[in-house]
Formats: sequence, structure tokens, C-alpha cells
Amino acid sequence: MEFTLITLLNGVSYGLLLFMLSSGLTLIFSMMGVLNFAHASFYMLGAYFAYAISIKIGFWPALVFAPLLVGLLGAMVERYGLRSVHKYGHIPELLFTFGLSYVIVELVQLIWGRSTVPYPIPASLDGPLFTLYTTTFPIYRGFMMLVALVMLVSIYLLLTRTRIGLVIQAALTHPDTVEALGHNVPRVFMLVFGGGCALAGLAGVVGGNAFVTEPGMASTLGSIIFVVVVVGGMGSLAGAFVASLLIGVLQTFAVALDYSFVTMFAKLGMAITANAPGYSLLSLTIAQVAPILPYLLLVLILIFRPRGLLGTREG
Amino acid sequence: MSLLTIKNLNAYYGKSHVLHGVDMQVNAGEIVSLLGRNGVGRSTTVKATMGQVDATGSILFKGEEIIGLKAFQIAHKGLGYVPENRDIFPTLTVEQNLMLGQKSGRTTGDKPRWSMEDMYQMFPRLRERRNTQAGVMSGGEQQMLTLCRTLMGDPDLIMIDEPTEGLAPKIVELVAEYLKELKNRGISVLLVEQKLAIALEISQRVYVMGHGSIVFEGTPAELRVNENIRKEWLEV
Amino acid sequence: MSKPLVFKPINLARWIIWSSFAILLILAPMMFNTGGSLSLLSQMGTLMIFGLSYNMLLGQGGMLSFGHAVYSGLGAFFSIHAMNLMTAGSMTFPVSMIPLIGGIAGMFFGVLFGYVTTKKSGTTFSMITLGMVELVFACSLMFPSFFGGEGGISTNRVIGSSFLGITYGPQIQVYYLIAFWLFISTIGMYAFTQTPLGRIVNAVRDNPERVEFIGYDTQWVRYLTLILSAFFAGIAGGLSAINFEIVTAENVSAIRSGAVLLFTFIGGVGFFFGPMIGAILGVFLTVMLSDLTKAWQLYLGVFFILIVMYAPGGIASIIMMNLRVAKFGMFKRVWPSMWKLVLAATVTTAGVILAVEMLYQRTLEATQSAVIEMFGVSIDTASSSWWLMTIIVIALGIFACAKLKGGFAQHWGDVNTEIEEQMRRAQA
Amino acid sequence: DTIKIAYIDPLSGPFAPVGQNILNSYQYIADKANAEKWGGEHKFEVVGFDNKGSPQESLNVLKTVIDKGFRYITQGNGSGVGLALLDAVNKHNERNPGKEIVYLNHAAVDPDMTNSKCSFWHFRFDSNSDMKMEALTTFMAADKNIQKVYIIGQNYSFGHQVTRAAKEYLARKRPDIQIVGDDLHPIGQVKDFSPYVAKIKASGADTVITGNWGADLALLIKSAKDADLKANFYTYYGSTTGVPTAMGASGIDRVKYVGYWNANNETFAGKDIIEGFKAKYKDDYYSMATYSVLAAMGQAVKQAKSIEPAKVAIALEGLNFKSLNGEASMRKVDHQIQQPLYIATWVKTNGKDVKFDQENTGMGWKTNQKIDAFVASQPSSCQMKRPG
Amino acid sequence: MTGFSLELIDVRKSFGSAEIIRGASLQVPKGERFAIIGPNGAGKSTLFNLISGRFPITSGDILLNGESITTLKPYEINRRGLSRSFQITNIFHRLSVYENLRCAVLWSLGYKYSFWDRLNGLKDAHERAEAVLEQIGLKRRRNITAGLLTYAEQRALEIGITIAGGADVILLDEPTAGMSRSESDAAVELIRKVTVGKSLLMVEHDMSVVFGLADKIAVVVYGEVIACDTPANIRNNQKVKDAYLGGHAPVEVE
Ligand SMILES: Nc1ncnc2c1ncn2[C@@H]1O[C@H](COP(=O)(O)OP(=O)(O)OP(=O)(O)O)[C@@H](O)[C@H]1O
Ligand SMILES: Nc1ncnc2c1ncn2[C@@H]1O[C@H](COP(=O)(O)OP(=O)(O)OP(=O)(O)O)[C@@H](O)[C@H]1O
Ligand SMILES: CC(C)C[C@H](N)C(=O)O
Ligand SMILES: [Mg+2]
Ligand SMILES: [Mg+2]
Repeated sequence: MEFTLITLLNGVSYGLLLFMLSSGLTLIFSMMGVLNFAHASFYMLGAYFAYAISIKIGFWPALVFAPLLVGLLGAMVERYGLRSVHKYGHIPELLFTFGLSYVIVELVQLIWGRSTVPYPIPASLDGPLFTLYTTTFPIYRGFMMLVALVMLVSIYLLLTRTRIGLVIQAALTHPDTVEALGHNVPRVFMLVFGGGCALAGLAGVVGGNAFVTEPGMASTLGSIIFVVVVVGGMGSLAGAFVASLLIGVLQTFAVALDYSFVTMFAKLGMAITANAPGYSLLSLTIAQVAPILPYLLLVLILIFRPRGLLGTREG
Repeated sequence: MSLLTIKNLNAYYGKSHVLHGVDMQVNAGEIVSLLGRNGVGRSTTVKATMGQVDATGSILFKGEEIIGLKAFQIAHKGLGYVPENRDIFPTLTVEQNLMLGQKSGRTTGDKPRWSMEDMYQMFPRLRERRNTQAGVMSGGEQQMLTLCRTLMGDPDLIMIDEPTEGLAPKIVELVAEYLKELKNRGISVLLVEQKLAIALEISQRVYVMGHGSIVFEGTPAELRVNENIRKEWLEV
Repeated sequence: MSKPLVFKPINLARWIIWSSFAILLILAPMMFNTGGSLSLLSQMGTLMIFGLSYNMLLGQGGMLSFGHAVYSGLGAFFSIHAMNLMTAGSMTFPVSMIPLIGGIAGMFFGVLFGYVTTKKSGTTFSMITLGMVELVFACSLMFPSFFGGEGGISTNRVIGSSFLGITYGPQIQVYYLIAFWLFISTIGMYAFTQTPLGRIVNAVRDNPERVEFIGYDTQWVRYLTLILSAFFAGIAGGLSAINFEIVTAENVSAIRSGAVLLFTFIGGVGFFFGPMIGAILGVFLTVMLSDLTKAWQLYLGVFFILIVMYAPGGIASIIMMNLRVAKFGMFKRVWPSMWKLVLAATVTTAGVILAVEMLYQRTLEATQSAVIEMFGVSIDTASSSWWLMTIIVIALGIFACAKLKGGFAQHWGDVNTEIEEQMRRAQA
Repeated sequence: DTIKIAYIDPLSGPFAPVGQNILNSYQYIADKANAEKWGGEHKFEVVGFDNKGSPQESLNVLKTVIDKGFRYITQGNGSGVGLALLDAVNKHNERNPGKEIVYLNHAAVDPDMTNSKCSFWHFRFDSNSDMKMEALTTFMAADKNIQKVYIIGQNYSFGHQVTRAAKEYLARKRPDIQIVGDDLHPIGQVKDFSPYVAKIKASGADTVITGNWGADLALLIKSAKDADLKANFYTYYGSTTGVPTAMGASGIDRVKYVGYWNANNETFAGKDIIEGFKAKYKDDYYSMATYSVLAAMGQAVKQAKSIEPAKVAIALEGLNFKSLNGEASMRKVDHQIQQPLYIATWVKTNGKDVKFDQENTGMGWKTNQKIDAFVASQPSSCQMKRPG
Repeated sequence: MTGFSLELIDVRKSFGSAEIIRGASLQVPKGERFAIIGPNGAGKSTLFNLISGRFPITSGDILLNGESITTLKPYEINRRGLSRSFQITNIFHRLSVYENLRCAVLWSLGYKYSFWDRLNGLKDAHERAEAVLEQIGLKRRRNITAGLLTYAEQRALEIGITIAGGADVILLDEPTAGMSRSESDAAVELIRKVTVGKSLLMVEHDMSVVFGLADKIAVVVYGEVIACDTPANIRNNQKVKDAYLGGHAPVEVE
């Protein structure tokens, strides 16, 4: 029981971190059609900025300024880079961000070096939030979950209370016409890209000290957030939310389960020996296949429900 | 009183010079038609006015120079534009399309002349289809939608590029009626048309364009009697 | 991408091009005979086949795959297992034909995975391929007996006794094996572009919907193309197995797939030979540059971004544009403004490289000495005068670029408009 | 002459921090060796080459360095890479007689490299994972509090070896200890270890054995702290770059490591190196194998009166030399170094027996026990083919 | 075996809850030219989409040369000899004009998915493409990239692609939309020429085209065929006037 509950909590909080990361990506992808390969790099920048700021003036200011800084940077990337690529279509846009991810990780190393930087959890958030049976649940994880939820609500309000989403979607097909209707399209694009990056930055501020702040942190999270966005349904924020939780919980539980076909058959009274055909396949435990589960889910979803869980449009 | 004055307008697509010094004007409360064969540059004139094509010369709107401004800035000054190839937003619903017609951050406090309801009354078909994705609507329905979408922005002058293209004859008549109605509500119209009959029927003045410049200016009656111009520039 | 370029290079008899290609392949090792260039040439050859096969999808079929390495990688694994079986004596097969095993394996998985991936097109296709490659990659660690775990599978390409003195021990023999397969595969893939299927896949790229209404099942068109492309990718895999004598899981990774996408794009997807240029550059950047400088990834990233921003048709399109200008005899009109811009750009680049190298020295190598050797001089990265000079160089370079850009763009635009005008008139 | 050694290890990517630290260590020791003439009139030069952590890339680099005239290579970060290089070096030497190269292994500790896959051209200057496990289990056997052990490791050759050896040796030395679970996770990919920790916790383990290194170790320990897992960690690589920072105070008294050296050893041997290194690189010197390699090489070239690899290799065989942990010898049968091992615990520095901290954390490693070379020594199944 | 090329029997189609086609029936005899007119949104294009297999039909039946094609995919229907054009130009914009046409003839000549034939060696495909090129009057533009053609030329190419495969039932959706008078006159000539002996079904709003070309006119209103008759009868049909033509004289010449 203790184990199940704790694992569930762990899964949910991991899922919420995934959501923080993927919400910005979803935002940018759904609105601008840009698959931002550098998204995780902005997450990393968030962590590093927060580190740099927090050693000077503390964690709380960093929580505010680091995402703003990342957002500013994102807006500049859009303004001076992405915008001129936009006219060539989505593939060059994607490739632009792909190249950008290389550059960012190098610049980070240039400034902060190649090893882990000491970016600690602030003392006020360090410690157990509550104890479940004998396991403690850290305050910081609770804080992470809170931030994620606040993020969800504010993006939702932004999207439903403003026309920004509509403007951008329309501008994807007919930018000139949208402008002729009186909307400043380039500025909206810049804001959205900057905003998406700021969200990644915020995730970085929170995730950076929950885990480790190091130059490799971007690449390790990179592909999993794509899975989240696609499984949830491209462009669907709610979908990204559900998918994040699903994948978070799925992966967390899978790790914990040591069952394989061999043990299953053994329970049924059938013994499978090591020289049975396909033994290596049958003896794989769920814990061992945990890493492939998100991708398996992705492929299955794309085959059977290409729109994703809650997506509305295909492709 | 002149609402829009275009002087010596030259426009380019990259390097190709399309307009060679266009001069024309639209007065408040007028319907003016811009006629001409295919490819002479009528759409380009309108696009250049809207800031979508590189152009030199002078374009005064309500007395202000608008050349060089961005399209959205021009729109905010009260100029409306209905493009020729419809350009509806296919992934949005009809209603969302209309919503986008409203300008962001309107400054004028007074109520816009048009509400969504007016649009639906004008074209009941749109009301029926208000929650449909605009992309799947029929060609004609899309045409109606673009017109309404621009009206939602509450322009003082509306430039319409071939609004009757692809519409059933009966609807064409209807559109003509609505254009007159716009005029009655105090909106000026610059109409780019292919269908001569309609243009001549509803406009106060007409311009005929040929090879990137204006070759005729006058009233419909004057054009009707001017065999030469019609033969040479309108290929009837 | 941008406006398609209508220009056929000197339309000389095709065989001249092909035989010069063959001669070039034969002579290359003699022209570049310093130390490691043989192994570089070998890598370029394999990457060329891989890139060309990738371009069957991207350039010709409009399919942006993030998982092409699956086919080359699995081809490589099958090849290397075949070689190990041969070493163990449980199988006999000529080593020269090993790439064929790779090709067939690639094709087999093309048949298998392609059936799933090509069901969809566009972004969905891209995403399924991304999922597929991550899946295969993750699996590779689960089945160490086949994939060899982290360390991969290694082999010895010298198998059995020599045949006519060919053992494939010396690198030069491997090079010629690769050159041979490169030649064959290039012909094969070029020929593909000249077949009905090859043309229809272009049509599918442009407008899949319409293809359905001229009698073709687009899904089949994509599927068949992918299978053929996987075949050639498998050949590339087989050759890399022979060349490196090791195959690791990264051969089936998204990183490898991303790399081929990157290099093919840099080379240019709009021209058949674009990926070949991409392969040359790719090997140069990843292998040579990483020896020269620690900042290689930074340069690679920046270079790539510049290409995406300013030459989305890739190097091939830059070359072809210039050739076109030259052919129409107008090169001398752009040259005056071009060389100035190129010079200014070179100065800027040199300045930036200097700055980056100095910065690297200051931060990552701070502990070594403050002095670096560059452009034949020793530079003291700790002295502010060097920094000042670098900054001045960069500033001047950028200033000059900004000033000269307009003039060049003007001339370049004029000339190209004129050429297009001339071509239009010639057509009419 | 100059003995040029190519250092083929990750200098970019996730494993770069460790790679860079060891390269610095090598160059620092090389300077010292040259100043003190360890190799007589011969000088050492260690040049770094980036293998990006990949076996395949390492073979590329190997080709390049051979072309550049290097005859000695050194590598250590990752047994996967090590095995690939070993194989490639063998092939090269076979195909290019007279141009042999020697592989000086400073840290790749998969036992196979000196057993079934042993080679005349390979010398290992780190104790292999079986030897370390031997030492570790000997130490653990004495602790009666240890009842339930959980083994967790990275899913690659070295991780597998650790798991196997831990089970085997514990069963031999303390059959009463229960192995309550073992896990292999993908290397360098896990961001959140809390599910593993929950599992460890559910198993009731009081002790964890792990061969994890780099971020995999840091994250594991952090998660354990968050969930308030009250188990002791017996590690191989607690002292490598990045880990001390990541575990900080949470590891105090809980984390131990087994290795061939500890900065806070009984005599503080290597004190000047640690201080000099820190002054120069603002980093900690912990990869003492760099010292052993150059010390042994210096002695070997003097003995062989040549820097020709084939001759130096013969001189290295069976060589006895002095390293920072005392007397060491390069066993002839399998080219596996025989040297004492240390077991140490993470504590606050106290200026007495724990003088040196790591990564400026104010905490360092306190020596628990120095284990003599013979204790950890393992038999070898090596059937070495010697040239000629 | 009926004598009809194409027969619609009580065809219905709903999108969601909206029934767009409400039991349309129509019979097109072999070799006749039919025009379909009707108000905007009546379902003309939708009807074409149903016939050509772009959308599945909800109920009813569609027979091509006497055989039901309702369950077939677009390409299967095309292979049975039905070809269509689109209201919005739908060509291969990065291929040359000639290649556009050559692609369009390949299947019908039996080359299918061949990757062993050399394209340039296929004489029949070449000749057929050249012939169509001649017919649609784009000979001079042979090697131009299709995307660079003018609008009217693209429309001509659209028709060319549709007829190139030699289908004997042809569906054209507003072929002259956006053309000027002289261009659309040329287009009418072209259509007349290329559909000799074939069955043609054409949607048009331009009455001069409709009355100039059609043997019969079908009027679709609200998803039903309310009338199908000769041009003369349609012109005088009051129902049609109310629903569609309005006050305009059917043939409007200025
Ligand atoms: N994007 C463009 N790039 C280059 N040339 C263009 C472009 N758009 C239009 N043109 C050219 O500019 C000229 C004028 O075009 P414009 O669209 O203004 O004509 P129009 O009078 O509106 O004709 P239409 O009846 O076809 O709408 C034409 O010759 C056309 O070929
Ligand atoms: N995929 C779809 N989903 C929902 N409604 C659709 C869809 N396709 C068409 N419709 C609706 O069906 C009706 C008929 O459309 P259709 O395009 O067939 O009209 P049409 O007769 O061709 O008109 P026009 O002459 O204006 O082109 C329209 O109201 C349109 O909105
Ligand atoms: C550098 C070390 C952590 C490498 C590790 N011992 C291995 O053999 O893989
Ligand atoms: Mg026009
Ligand atoms: Mg229609």
C-alpha cells in the first residue's frame, strides 16, 4: 500500500514536470506549427539562469527573473532567426531549432563549464512535506506540483480569454490576410514563442534543482516531451496534461514491476527454462522494458488514433 | 470629400514592375469600381494600398500618408480589404473567422456598426453553418464569409476584390444589393470586378485599368458610351 | 523549399559525368594521400550512400523521417553478424558482397516498419518515425545478444584466405570496396529518379491528394519508395560495418538519424547530388573539425543555422546558382560586389572564430596556458589588447557585411531576374 | 624523445566532466614527470581526443591518432569503449607489424579485459571490478548490521559485472545476507530515481551496492535522501566529478566508495599533487591511475632503453613500481595491476584525518580501511598470445 | 447493363448531423455532356467528391458503367475510367508542365509502380503527354515549373491532367472559374474538343459556359436534383429561376 501510494505520487509529480515542459512546446507547436527541437535547451537555460541568479540574490527572485530572461531570449530567437526562416516552411523552421539546440548547449558549457553546477533546493523548501507510513514526501515535489497546476490554469485562461490562439492559427495559413484584418502577426508570433520558451524556462528553474543542472539535461529530456505532445494530441493543452500524467505514472510504475512472461508462466505452474526459444524476450521484466513504453505508446497512438488522445486535428 | 487618394503609385513583385503610376481616388460615401482585363494590376493596386506589396508613390487615407505602413496599421486606420482568393481560415469555424475580423485593441469607444448578428441576418446560410470548419464550406459560402469577416472590423472604406467570383447568379444580385446597403450605411466601397453589368449598375464612378495604369476615369454612363475604351481595354 | 531552380547543368552526354565520377573515385586516394584521409574518404563514401538514400525520402518524396538510421543500423548489425558467422565458419559468403546482406536486411525492415510509418504522411509520418527509432534504440539495450549492449558488436573483416591479394585488411582495399558500392548505388538511385515510381513519388511530395485521382495509391507509393530507400540505407550500413568492424546501438539511434537529416539538408535536398556534398561536409565537420577545435559543435550548429536561414536549398543550390550565373556570362557583374562581401564575411568569421577560441581557452582551458596558437601566431588570451583587436575585427567585419550586403543582394537579384527573364523568353 | 600518448575519452557530451578532469590530471602528472625526469631523457606528452563517449567514434579517433603517429593510447571512461578499443588495437597490431600500439587502460574495469579478452597490448592500471568487489565484500562481511542488500546498476557490461560479482561474493562470504532485489537501469537516461528508491524502500534493504557513476549516482543518492531512505550506499565512484556536489550533506556517513586511492589516506601521499592541481585547475585530483600509468611508463622506457611500444610492453610486464598508494605491480599473466585498495566514507572535513574536501563542499572521504593488494587479487583465466 | 456511364441512385450524405445530399438521383448516358448548376452550398462539389471516392457516401448507390463504385478508393475509381478536376487548382506545382501530364498518363498505360522501366524510354507515355500538351495549348510552356504558370494556364493544366489518363467519364468542377471572357471561351473550346465521345459532368456558375456546352443541365438545390433537362427547358423552368437564376437572363452577353 505504502509502495503503491508513494509510487503513484512520484508518478504524478514526475508527470507534472513533464507537463511543465511540454505545455510550452504544445503552445508553440499548436499555434505556430513549429516543432521546437530546442525546447529542452530553453529548459536547461532556465535552470542555469536560475542558478546564476540564485547565488546572487536568492531563489525567489530567480523564480521570477529566470523565466522572464529565457522568454526574452526566446523572443529574440524568434525575431532575429525563426522569422526569416518562416517563409521557407515548417521543415526549415524545425531544422533551425535543431541547430539552435546544438548552439545553446555549447554556449552553456562555454559560460558555466562542462560539469554539474551546484544549484540547490532553497532551504525554505527543503525537507519533508508529509510522511506517508515511513516514506517522506519532499516539500519541493509538492511545490513543483503546485507550480505546474498554476501554469495549467494560467495558460488555459490565456487561451480561452484571448484571441491569440485564433490569430496564430489563422496566420499559419494566411498571414497576410490576418494582418490585413488588423492584427500584428509578427508580434504575436514573437510573444507566443517567447512565452513558450519562458514556460520551458520556468520548468527549468523548478526542475533544475529537483534533479541536476548539467549540460546534458536538455538532451535527456528532449525526446520524451515530444512523445507527450504527440500522444496528448498536437496542440491540445489538456491532451498534453493527460499524456504527461499518463506517461509519468506509466513509467514510474513500470520501473517498479519485476514481472515478466517467465514469472507469469511460473505463477501458472509452467516453468520456462533458459533454453526455451525466445527466452530472452520472455524473461524481460516490465521494469526492463520501461524505457520503451512511452515510445511504444507513441507508435500505437499514432497508428490507431493519429490525432492523439485529445487532439482535434491530424498531422 | 476624398477618403482615399492614390497618386503616382508604382508597385513591384520583387524586380518586376507591375504598376506604373496609378492615380485614383475614392470619395466618402461612394462606390467606385476598378475594371480591367485579367492581369493588368487591379488586385495589385488594392494590395499595395493595403501594404502587402512593395510600392512607391503616395496613398493618402483620411488625409494621412499610409504608404510604407504595415498592413495591420493600415487596417486600424479604417481600411478594410477582402482578398480575391477568399483566404478564409480553414481550420477555424465560421464564427471564429468572424471573430478574427474584429480588430484587436480597438480604440474607438463607440459601438461598431456591425455585429455578428447583422452578418447572420445578411447571410442566413452563415448562421446555419456557424460552428462548421470554414475549410469545408462551399466556394460560395466562403465568399460570403470573407465579406462579413472584413465588415466585422468596422472599416470606413472597404476594398473588395472580385466578390462575385463563383457565386450563383442569384447570390450575385444579392451581393450587389448588400454593397449598396453598405454605401447607405456610410461606408465607401472600392470594387474590383469582372462582371461589368453589376459594376456599372451599382457604382458612382469607374476606373479602367490597362497595363499598370489608369486609362479611363468617369461615370458608368460615360463608360457605356465610350466604345473605344470598352473595345480596347475591356474586351467585350 | 524556396523557388525551384530551373536549370540543367551542361547537358553533356550523361556518360561523361558518370565516367568522370568513376575516375574521380579511382583517383581520390591518390589525390588525398596524407595520413587519415583514406579512412575519411571511406566514411564519406558510406555517408554518401546513406544520404542519397535518405534523400529518396526527403528530397524526392517529401517524407521527413527522423528514423532513417533504423534501416542502415539494422543493415549494419546483420552484416556484422554475417561476418562473425563467416569467421566462425558456419557460413560462407564473399566479403565483397556483405553490403548486399545489409541491403536486404534494411529492405526487410523497410517492409516491416515502413508498412506502419508510411500509412501516414506529413508530420504524423515524422512523428511515427521518431517513435520507431526511439523504440528500436531502446530495444537495442534489451537484447544484448543481438545488439551487443553499450559496447556493440565487433568483428574482424579479414576472413579466410586472400583472394587475388584482397584481404580487406588494408584500408585502401576497403576504400575501393566502398567506392565500388558507392558507384553502383549512385547509379541505382539516380536511375530510380528516372522511373515511373520515381516520378510519381515527386508528385506525391507535391500534392498527394491529386495523385489519388490519377490512379495511384499514395500509401503504396510512399511504402515502395521507403523500401527501396531502406535497401540502399542497408547497403550503407553494411559498408560501415566492414569499415569500422564494429556496430553499436548508436547506429540505430535518433542522433544518427538526425545527423543524416542535417547533412543531407546542408548538402541540399533539391538536387540529386546534394547529399553527396552533404556527406563530404558532414564527415569533415564531425571528424576533422572535432580534432581541430573543442568548439566544433558550436561551429557546426552555427553553420547549420546559417545555411537554414540564408541558403535553405543547401550548398548544392549555392553552387548551382553560381554556375547558372556563370553560364549566362553574368558572373563578372556580380563578382565585384560578391568578392567584397565574401571578404568581409571571411573577416567576420575569422574574428568570431578567434573570439570563440579565445573564450574557450579562458573558460574551459583556463587552467592550461593563456596562450593559443591560431592562424600561425600565438595569441595571449589574457591580454586585453588581443581581445580589443578581436572585437574590432568582428565589428569591422559586421559593419562591412551590413554595408556590402545590400549592394550584393541588388546585383544578385538583378542578374537572376534577368536570367529568368531570358529563360522565359527562350521558352516562349 | 617525446612519448606521445593519445587520451581517447569523452570531452564533450554528458560524460565530458569526468573526461576533462582526467585529461587535466594526466597533463598535470606529465608536467611533473617531465620535470622530475621519470622517463630519463624521454618526455611525456598527453593529448586529448574526444570520443564523444561512443565505441564507434573511439575507433575513428583511434585511426586518426595512429595516422598522426601516436603509438600509445589511453582510455578509461566506459568499459564498452574499452572493449571496442582493445579489439581494434589487436587487429591493428596484427595487420601492421612493426607499427604496434599499446593501450594503457586507466579506468575501464570490466574483468573480461584481463581475462577472456586479455591482450598483450593492453595494460590495466585500475583494479578491475571483481577486485574492488572482493575488497568491498570483505569489508562488508565484517559489518553484522548488514542484513538485506539491494543491488542497482547501469545496464551495460560494467553494471552487469558488478551485479554478478556482488551476488557471488556475498553468497560466499556472508550467506546469511539476503539479496532483496537487483535492478539494471538504462545508463545516463534516468532523470527521476524515486521509483527505484521506492522499490528499494519497499524491499526493506539496509544496504545498497551500486556501480553507478556520474549523474546516475548523483541522482540516485538525491532521490534516496528525498524519500528518507535509511540505507547505506556502497559505491565504486562516489568520488568522481559531479557526484560530491550532487549528494552534498545528504550523503554524510551513508555513502562509501571503494577505490585504489583516497586523498585522505594514512600518510596523505600525493598531498602536493592535490594542492598543486587544485591551484591550477580549481578542481580535485582523484584519478590517481594517471600517476600510476606515467610512473610505470617512465620506469619501463628506462628499462627498455627505447620508446618502441613492442619493447616497452615487454618491460611493463611484471613491472614493480611505486605509486601513490604504495607498491604496485603489473601482473605478467594478464596485465592487471595489483595494488592496495581503499574504502572510505563521506564525512565533514575535520582537518585531521579528513583534510581534503571535494568540490568545495566542505566534505570529504575518510579512510575506513586500506586493503592490501593480495586480499583483492583475483585469479586470471587469461591465455595471452605474445608476439613472436 | 444500362446504357448509362454514370448513375446516381438516391445518394445521401451527411456530415455529422447535417444532411447535405438528400437523395440525389441522376443518370448520365454515354457520350453526353451534363452541366450541374445550383445555388452555393447546394452540394455540387460534394456530389463530385462522393462520385470520385473522396468521401464515403452515407446511403444510396453510385454506378459507373453499371457497376457500383461506392466502396472504392479514389484511385480505384480512377482506374475504372473516371477522372475529375478540382474547383481549387490542384496540380503538381514543383514539376514541369510536361511532367505533370506524364505522371497523369502513367497508370493508364500500365506502368503502375514500376521502378524498372526507364521513364524516358517510354515512348507511349511521352507521345500521350505531348498530345495532351498540344491539346491544352501549353506546348510553349512545356518545361516551365507548373507553379509558375498563370492562373488560366494552371486551370488548363488542371483539365489536361484530368483528361490525360484517357478516362471516359470526366468530372470538371468549375473549370472556368476566375477566367476572363476570352479565356473561358478558349476553355470551353478545349473542353468541347477533349470530351468528344466521352461522358462529361461539369459544375459551372457561368451561364454562358453552361448553355454553350451542355447537352443537358441538372439543377441541384439543397442536395437534391430538382430538375434535369435540356438547356432550353431549364431556361424556362420557373423553379430553377427562383432557386438559382434569379432575375438574370440566363445567357448574359454584355
Ligand atoms: N506574386 C506575384 N509575383 C510576381 N508577379 C505577380 C504576382 N502576383 C501578380 N503578378 C503579376 O502582376 C500582374 C498584375 O497582377 P494582378 O493580380 O494585380 O492582376 P489583376 O488585374 O488583379 O488580374 P486578375 O483578373 O487575374 O485578378 C500580372 O501580370 C501578374 O502576372
Ligand atoms: N467535410 C464537410 N464537413 C461538413 N460540411 C461540409 C463538408 N463538405 C461540405 N460541407 C457542406 O456541404 C455543403 C455543400 O458544399 P459544396 O461544396 O458541395 O457546395 P457547392 O454546391 O459546390 O457550392 P459552390 O457552388 O459554392 O461551390 C456546404 O454547406 C458545405 O459547408
Ligand atoms: C570512468 C569509469 C566510471 C568507467 C567505468 N568504471 C567502466 O568501466 O565502465
Ligand atoms: Mg485580381
Ligand atoms: Mg463547389
